[in-house]
Amino acid sequence: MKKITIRYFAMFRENAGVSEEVLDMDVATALDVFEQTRSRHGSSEPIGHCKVAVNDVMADWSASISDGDTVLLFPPVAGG
Amino acid sequence: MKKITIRYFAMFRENAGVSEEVLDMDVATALDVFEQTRSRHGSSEPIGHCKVAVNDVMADWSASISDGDTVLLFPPVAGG
Amino acid sequence: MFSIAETDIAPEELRQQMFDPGAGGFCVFEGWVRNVNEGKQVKRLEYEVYEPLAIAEGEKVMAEAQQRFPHLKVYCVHRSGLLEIGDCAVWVAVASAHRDEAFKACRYIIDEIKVRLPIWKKEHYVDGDSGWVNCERCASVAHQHSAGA
Amino acid sequence: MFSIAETDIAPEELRQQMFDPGAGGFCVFEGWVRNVNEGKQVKRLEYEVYEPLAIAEGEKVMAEAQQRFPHLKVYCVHRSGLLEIGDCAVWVAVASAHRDEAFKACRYIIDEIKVRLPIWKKEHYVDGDSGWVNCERCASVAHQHSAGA
Repeated sequence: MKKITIRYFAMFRENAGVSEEVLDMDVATALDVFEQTRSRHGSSEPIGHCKVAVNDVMADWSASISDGDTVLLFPPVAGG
Repeated sequence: MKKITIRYFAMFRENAGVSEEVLDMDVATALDVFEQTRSRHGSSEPIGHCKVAVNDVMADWSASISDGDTVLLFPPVAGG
Repeated sequence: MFSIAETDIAPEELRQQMFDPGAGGFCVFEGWVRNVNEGKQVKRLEYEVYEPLAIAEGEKVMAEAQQRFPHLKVYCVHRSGLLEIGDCAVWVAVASAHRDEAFKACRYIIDEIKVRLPIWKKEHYVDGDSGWVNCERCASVAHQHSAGA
Repeated sequence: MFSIAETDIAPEELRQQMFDPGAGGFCVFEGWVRNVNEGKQVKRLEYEVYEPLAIAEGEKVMAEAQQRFPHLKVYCVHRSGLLEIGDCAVWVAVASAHRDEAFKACRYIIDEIKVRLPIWKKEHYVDGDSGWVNCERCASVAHQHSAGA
């Protein structure tokens, strides 16, 4: 098990009801974190529309997750 | 013979030494006016880079010229 | 080069900082809050920005623009917080020797900023409803990107 | 819509007149006098404009832009007379619902204005020389136009 800090943004934060939580998780990749918290971020958005960052760096969904990492889950962006 | 008012602009005016002249000319088209005043507007610019207007309306070089018309001879433009 | 503003963007002040004696072309794009989106009457909107990554990714986009369409000066500022109709949400400006690079770099920056930065837009409608904007065009571009080589 | 200015162009005042509550994209192009052209050091420049036809042709260009890339508001002003380095020679602005039309209409207008309007540019160089600018790119575009169907 790894201790993971998860941060939710915008729609994900509103749906989760929290902006951040720390969980002990059995995860290998960023994708695992997304999948395992799907009920909390309560979104039906295709993953291709979402983004992820690990420790404040934009990452691929296949990025490895280590104990102590912070994973940022981004719903579809809409700048401009 | 037709009485034609010719107006020169920019480089053509400087080369001609006058901005306007009235001539009695044997011309059918705007092109004829351009060719017959070539020595006055003293330019080697290809005609494709120049423009012409007749009575304040942009025209083709093939435009018919009538007695009393005003022909404006425009050297290559460079707006902007 | 890239910044996030919590209060009104002041285009004229920004413009004056873009002057360069070698610049012949200056292109600006401004995104304004409009009163309607997808048929719904918009009252105001709210941008949520995750600043550390928005700034890092914004700077990256601008460096890419400089590489693709070399220019002399560039600046981009994006709003966060609450905006009213007509407010400027984003200001992108490029000064370059010639106009072609200015237009292309400006367009590149706004296109990328819309789809890559962690910025979210919540619309508040005249009917009292509200909703996060799911930019369809952005999603489709993002998809093309991720599907690309 | 299209005008000729004999004195300084004031972009901020003009910008404020472009506001439209339905506009989401606003694109501006400014042509600035730069200090060098084709390797020669420029001191200042001078625009000669034949106003009656420049205005008529300018309005025509803008009507064409509206037909090709429908937008909400458009404005263009071009300087005549003597300009110094950094002065704004031409200001084109387009406000539209979305950014694509704003960029494309703005680009269309400046491209056409440069090659179609009876406006001539005389450069005064640092070395005391001066010369009428024979815009090669413009001439080649004009040629393509006249050679086209």
